Amino acid sequence: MGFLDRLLQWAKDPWGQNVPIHIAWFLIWVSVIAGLLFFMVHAVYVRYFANPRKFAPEVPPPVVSAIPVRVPRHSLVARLFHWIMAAAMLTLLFTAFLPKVGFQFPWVTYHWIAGAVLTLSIIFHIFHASFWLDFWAIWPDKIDVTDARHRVLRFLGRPAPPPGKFAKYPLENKLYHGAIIAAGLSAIVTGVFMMFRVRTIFFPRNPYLFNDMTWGMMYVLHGLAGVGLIVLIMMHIYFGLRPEKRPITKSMILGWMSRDFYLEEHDPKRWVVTPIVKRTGSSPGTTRTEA
Amino acid sequence: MAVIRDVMSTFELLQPNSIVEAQSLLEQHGRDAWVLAGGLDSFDWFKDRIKKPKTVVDLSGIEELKGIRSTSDGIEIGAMTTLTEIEQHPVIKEKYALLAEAASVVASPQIRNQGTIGGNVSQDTRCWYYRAGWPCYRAGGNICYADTPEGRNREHAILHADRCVAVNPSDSAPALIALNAKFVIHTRKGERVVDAEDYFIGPDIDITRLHILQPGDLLTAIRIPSAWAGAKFYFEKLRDRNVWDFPLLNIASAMLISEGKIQRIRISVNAAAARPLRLKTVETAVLGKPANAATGEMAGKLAVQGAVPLQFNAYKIPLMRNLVKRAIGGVEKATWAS
Amino acid sequence: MNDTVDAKLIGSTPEAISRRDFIKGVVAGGVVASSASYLFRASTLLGQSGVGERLITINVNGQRRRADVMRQETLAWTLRHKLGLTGTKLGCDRAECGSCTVLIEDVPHYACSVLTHTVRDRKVLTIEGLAGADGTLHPVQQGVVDEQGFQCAFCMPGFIMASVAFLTTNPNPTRAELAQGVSGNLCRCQDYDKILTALMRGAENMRNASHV
Amino acid sequence: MSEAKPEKKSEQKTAHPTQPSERVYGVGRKLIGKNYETPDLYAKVTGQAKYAEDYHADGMLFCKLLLSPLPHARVKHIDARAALAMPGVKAILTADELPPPADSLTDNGTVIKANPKSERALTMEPLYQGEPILAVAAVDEFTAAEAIEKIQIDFEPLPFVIDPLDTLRPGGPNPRTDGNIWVQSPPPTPAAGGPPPSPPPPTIGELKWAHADFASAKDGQLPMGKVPGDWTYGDLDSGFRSAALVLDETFVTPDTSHQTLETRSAMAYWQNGKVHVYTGTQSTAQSVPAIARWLNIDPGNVVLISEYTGGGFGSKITGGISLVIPAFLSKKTNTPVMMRISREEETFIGRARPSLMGRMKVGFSPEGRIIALDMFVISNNGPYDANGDVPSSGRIVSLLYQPQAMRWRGATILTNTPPRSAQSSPGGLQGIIIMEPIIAKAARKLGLDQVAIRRINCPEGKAPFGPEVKGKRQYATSAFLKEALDRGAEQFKWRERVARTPKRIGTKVRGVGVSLSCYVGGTTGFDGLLVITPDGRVRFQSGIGNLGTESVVDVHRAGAEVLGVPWEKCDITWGDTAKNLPFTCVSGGSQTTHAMTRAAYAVAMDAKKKLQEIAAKTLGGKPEQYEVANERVFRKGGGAGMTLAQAAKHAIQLGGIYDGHEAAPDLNKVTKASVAALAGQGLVAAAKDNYPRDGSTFSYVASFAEVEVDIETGKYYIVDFLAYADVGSVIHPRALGGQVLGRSVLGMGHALGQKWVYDPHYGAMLSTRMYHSKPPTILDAPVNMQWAALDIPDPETPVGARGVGEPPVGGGCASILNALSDALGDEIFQRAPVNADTILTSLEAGRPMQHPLTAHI
Repeated sequence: MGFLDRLLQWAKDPWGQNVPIHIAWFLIWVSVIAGLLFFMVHAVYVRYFANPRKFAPEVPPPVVSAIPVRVPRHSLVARLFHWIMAAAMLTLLFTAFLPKVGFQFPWVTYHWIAGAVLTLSIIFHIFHASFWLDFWAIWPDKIDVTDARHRVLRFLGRPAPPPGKFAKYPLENKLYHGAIIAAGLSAIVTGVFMMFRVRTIFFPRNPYLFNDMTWGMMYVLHGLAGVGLIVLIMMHIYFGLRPEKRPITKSMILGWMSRDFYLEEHDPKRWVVTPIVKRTGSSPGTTRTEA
Repeated sequence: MAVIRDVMSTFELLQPNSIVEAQSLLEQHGRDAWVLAGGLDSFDWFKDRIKKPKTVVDLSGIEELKGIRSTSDGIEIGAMTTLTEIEQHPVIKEKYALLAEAASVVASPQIRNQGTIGGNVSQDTRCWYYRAGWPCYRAGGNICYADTPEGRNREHAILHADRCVAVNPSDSAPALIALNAKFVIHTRKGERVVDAEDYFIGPDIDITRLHILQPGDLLTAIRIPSAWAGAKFYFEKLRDRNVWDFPLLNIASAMLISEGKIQRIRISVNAAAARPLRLKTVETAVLGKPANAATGEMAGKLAVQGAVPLQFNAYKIPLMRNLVKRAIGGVEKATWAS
Repeated sequence: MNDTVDAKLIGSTPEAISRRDFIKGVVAGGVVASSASYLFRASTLLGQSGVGERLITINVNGQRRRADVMRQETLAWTLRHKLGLTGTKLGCDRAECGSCTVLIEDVPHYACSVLTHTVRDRKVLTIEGLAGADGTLHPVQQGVVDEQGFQCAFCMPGFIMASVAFLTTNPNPTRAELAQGVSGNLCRCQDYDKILTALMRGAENMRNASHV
Repeated sequence: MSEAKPEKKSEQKTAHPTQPSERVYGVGRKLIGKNYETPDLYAKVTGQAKYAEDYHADGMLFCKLLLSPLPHARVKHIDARAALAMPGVKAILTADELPPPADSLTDNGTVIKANPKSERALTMEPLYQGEPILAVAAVDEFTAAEAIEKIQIDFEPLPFVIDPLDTLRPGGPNPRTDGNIWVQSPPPTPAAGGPPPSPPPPTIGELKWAHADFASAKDGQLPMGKVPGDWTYGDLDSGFRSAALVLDETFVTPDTSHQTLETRSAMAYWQNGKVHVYTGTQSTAQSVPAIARWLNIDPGNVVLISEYTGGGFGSKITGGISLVIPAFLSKKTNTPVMMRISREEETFIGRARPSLMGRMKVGFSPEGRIIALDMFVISNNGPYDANGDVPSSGRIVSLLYQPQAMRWRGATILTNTPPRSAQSSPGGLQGIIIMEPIIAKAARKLGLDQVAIRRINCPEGKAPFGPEVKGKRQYATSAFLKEALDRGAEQFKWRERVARTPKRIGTKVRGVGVSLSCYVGGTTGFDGLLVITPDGRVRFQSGIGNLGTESVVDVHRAGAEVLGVPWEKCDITWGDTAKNLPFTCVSGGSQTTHAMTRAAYAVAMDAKKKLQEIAAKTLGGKPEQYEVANERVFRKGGGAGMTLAQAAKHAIQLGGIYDGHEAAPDLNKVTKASVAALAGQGLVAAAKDNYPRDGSTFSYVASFAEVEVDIETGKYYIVDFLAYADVGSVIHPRALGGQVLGRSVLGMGHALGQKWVYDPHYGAMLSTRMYHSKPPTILDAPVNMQWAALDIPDPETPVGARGVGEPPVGGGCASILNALSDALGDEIFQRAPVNADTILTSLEAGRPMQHPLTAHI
């Protein structure tokens, strides 16, 4: 408990019993610093140490010409969702932590509204992803695992076949998505309950929904998820800005990526883009893909 | 760890003789230091063993913080001036009677003999959950016990509540706001002068404090401009007992009237929210209107717009409405043929 | 079983103190003699710089009294437990009853809410210092005797000190004014009417005394 | 301007603005009915009077209490090692180390079994937040407090309940693991011969009401389920049938702490096997057996020193059970231990008056006579022994309003709130303030004058009260309340005030109220003890506690009057049980003045008789030929005689019954022991009060009040008050005035704001400070109050004096409530206290009041 003592803030409840009430706020800085360290280490590594990536030799490529110049990647809906969620998430992080580090302003209302927006957009996303998108596209599969193993072995200078190209989403991307789900959902679930403690438009206040200990744990979990999201979001933005990832970032704005980048990074067999069907009036990139 | 609410725990007592000395001590000790004025609020915290400062900086030895001086524009009151001195000071009684009256209804004579104007405006809230040492928002926790389905909140806020529903208990604060007083604050960066109403903050901004003082800051003086000298004043404090009790609600107003019309007015209520409220909408609404019952009625209704009662403090709404009405329209004095 | 309540875990370490010593103390009844020894033991806990720094002088009832005073010690505690002046009562210790009212530089204060270190070398007057050296009562005390004011009298010292101060500045008050003057004092016997009558008599006595 | 205080009435600057002509009492008597300077006054005004906390023993340790933060829990584990390791910590005391309280023996030999479920000084199963769990003794309080904070306790939380109605609901939580009420099984039939058998101690039972009971109650009405207590007389139904007006009203009275200004601090040390206890108590002599029982030691080993007590009001009748803590810690550490009780601790362990929830159905005749009364009350008793408030409320109401037919039903409900005890007029105040507003309302509905409707229901002479048992009802010794009511109305200028117009000026409304009030006023059968010393002085041994009512001294003036001794020649011994005190009544229930003037009278007559016999023996003749006066005993019509001093010397020579070597057989054993100890000091007189008494003694007060209410703020002031007392012969006018008005203001406190506030979720008291619980200040009481007494002797006691402490209390409160409803109309409140919030919310919401059944807001 001695260690926990320092990670959490404890208080005496009205019955004189020790209960956790928050995370220790220094964890905010821990998270920020962790993020910055990651940038540096990664940047330095890529700049000076990383060998040029090498993928397994092409199996006979498909008719390149059949592949649109602009490979559609994110539907408009998907993009809208992403940016709404991003806005909500940033609002949540800033309204949550700025006051804690000394910038004081009335934050609660913005915070719970942003939270509500985030919750709704994620519910939408789950439906959208399950029924309109290839739900499994974002989850790691066998090939990801073997390729990952190969990449690690090669990185360690051990003999291993070069990994294959990626499917629609690189493994890192998939893992990141997983982490976001973990942190995001715990923040949201606890956050929804926490709305019972403040005045919102949703339901009558009832701060006594749970006992002191349960509430305490909920606040701690919310806080941990929050500081976790700080570092995750920092990494996300960092990669979004890295030159080699720009095309992906662009695709989240414009919805498509160039054929060259597609061919360079992705395995057409794992991310099948149906060839162009010439038709008058049809413009590149508007072809329907499974994405 | 068991809880005991008796006997002050030990601290180092520092007794500076000048503002400079006090400030260096405060900087030196940072968050460990507790500023002691009259001590009537502080000793409650200490004796309840809820606050256990390592160091207490006692300002009672600093002469520059005491006394009432006339200035080019009005008067300046040292932060360590006692409420009794203010209550009895000839100039204040003559020109700023509003403040003298507010000071005269604070707590009890002995408390007024010791309590200072600086302490009175800077005192902490009296929410009994917070004062009991319960881990509420204001204490850094994650709940307001008063604003719960069963919470007892007869004395709590009807306006501007944000998670915390505690109220500011100061009697002198609304009077100082009505008199458009300026608070002089010594900070690390130097002297800072703020309007009375800006000295106080609500839970939406900072849920753990009632005023803007940061550790190391010192409220040194309060300046009252002559602009409102001899204006038409009204002060009323409603309390349960006629001694000791904090206000259920209090009101202070200053009006300048000519040809029966309200030319200028400042009006403020306290114990309705976590900070003394200046009723700007009322002030603008009554400008140019006669200072009579009708205007008062209108002002009263306006004042309580947006008020949200808790389970046990709904009475504060008619009370505030009526006090505002009186402040503007006056109240008939009853003399009985007995 | 040793993790449950048992007296052994909570055993005590009795200190043999010769009976004669403390009986003597009892007879003396709250005398200064005993306070010193009591205090030095106290200082074992308070991790404060030596006793020396804590030795201060207060001017109580016209005498300069030395006492070893802790930083957080209230004047009421010093008077009652260090100087043996138990006439100053502690009714609430929270500035809510007035039984501990004493005069500091002729101004009434709640001694429970004043740090002794803040009255160093200042003039403190308690109920014990009111009557003359020959035992003649102060006019206000006499007024209380004349009118059988007060019942249990636990609040009486505070009331008397408050009214003495009030009457020196307002020698000729109405009942209502005097009530305001002593409004910082609580009487739980609720004998307010008789108290006011007695203090009004005290005011009369003071006026008469000043005339002769 | 602030608070628009009412105009100050009198501007007189003399001591007596309101008693223009000091009334003359005790006509034709020398001492009785006269003012004098009590012997304790000088010490009081000079601060030399020593209360418990003022004693200091050398090497004295200080102890502090660890209070339970939970309203109901079981202590699973205490770890005090860290505390004990601290320098200066001497000992820790827990409940496990306390002996069980001992059984007690009544004078007729009946054993009263100690109840294992009763309260003890410390506990391992706290039944209310703030109940002491353990105590730490250390060299000073700073150390003790730090030590308390180092103690780790594991609690197992248990179900708790704060509001009596909550535990009565079907499936509602119980305050104690085995129930929510006390059940007293009847005593076994006495065995032929031997002493009466001891009644079994009461046990805990469970009382739950049906859903229907709650459903049938309208909004704001007290639900009425089955209750254990029940008595009746007369024909209720026909009463209601023939009634011109029937009212069915609910009223809730507040829990109010006694808040004696001196907390129940205590210091104790042991010397030669005797424990010496310094504490405040209402009853010096009677506290010894109680202390002995708590400590489970022989009463002979208890020495109690209690010269001055800082208020009791029923909370210190025999001191506080908490005093065993320093006693045992002192034994454990072999060192004196002082336990200073803080104000907050006093709030928890310092006792309080139980809140009563009452519902009354009252049938009035067209003239306002109460022909039928159906009374239902439940109390919030706290977790321990049942208080008498519920039954006593019924008896007092039945006496004070003389209903032609009445049913009383009641239950004492246990809750997890601090233990209650008798508080000035226990049950009386509650019964009166539940009843009075109904009478006031009836008068308005029937168009009757408020004084008139009370006059027609007023008790008179040997007025009956209580249930009918075997066709008989108990009755009072006397009642002259009607006369007090009439004279009071006259002095208060009732008619003028009622007739005065306007009632309202601007936002201020004035109202007048009158109330009847009464409570028990005396017991009998105690002993008097005095010594006439060889230097010719008369020393009265007083076992009465010194609460400042001065009865500790006053009653002996009756003895001095009989002996014709000038008061300057009299001494009083009091405040120390080592000083040979007689068997004395407890100072509670307003019995002292009555009981002990009788005892003083008896012992004076005994002394007189002995003086006559001594004179006859030494100077010849028959005792009846001698008379006692002017400090001498001498032959009637002049001739031989001797001074009291000489008589005392002769008494010592004669010995036997004259100097205390023998004592009258009917004396109590306590008195006999004292007589033996005093033997040989002079003429020792000791006698039991054997005077007959037909009826039970009650005292009465008619209370009048005028209030001014500001209907825009709800703020009100009491602008005038008069209490007119029927308390038999006046013994000491100033002391009596202090009691009549002092107790009246204590009653007013219940109207003005005294209360408890609890957080129901955590079962924690919020009103731990006086600015929460609101005892009245000097500016809340009217600046001018008046009192007067009829001074009509009670026919059933030789001195004619009755007790006075409690009778004024109910009227003090009810007269204010009635004045308020006169000003504001009905349905504004059905709960006391009545504050700005109550008045404003009701006026704003157009009545009725909000949260009518919530005692604590």
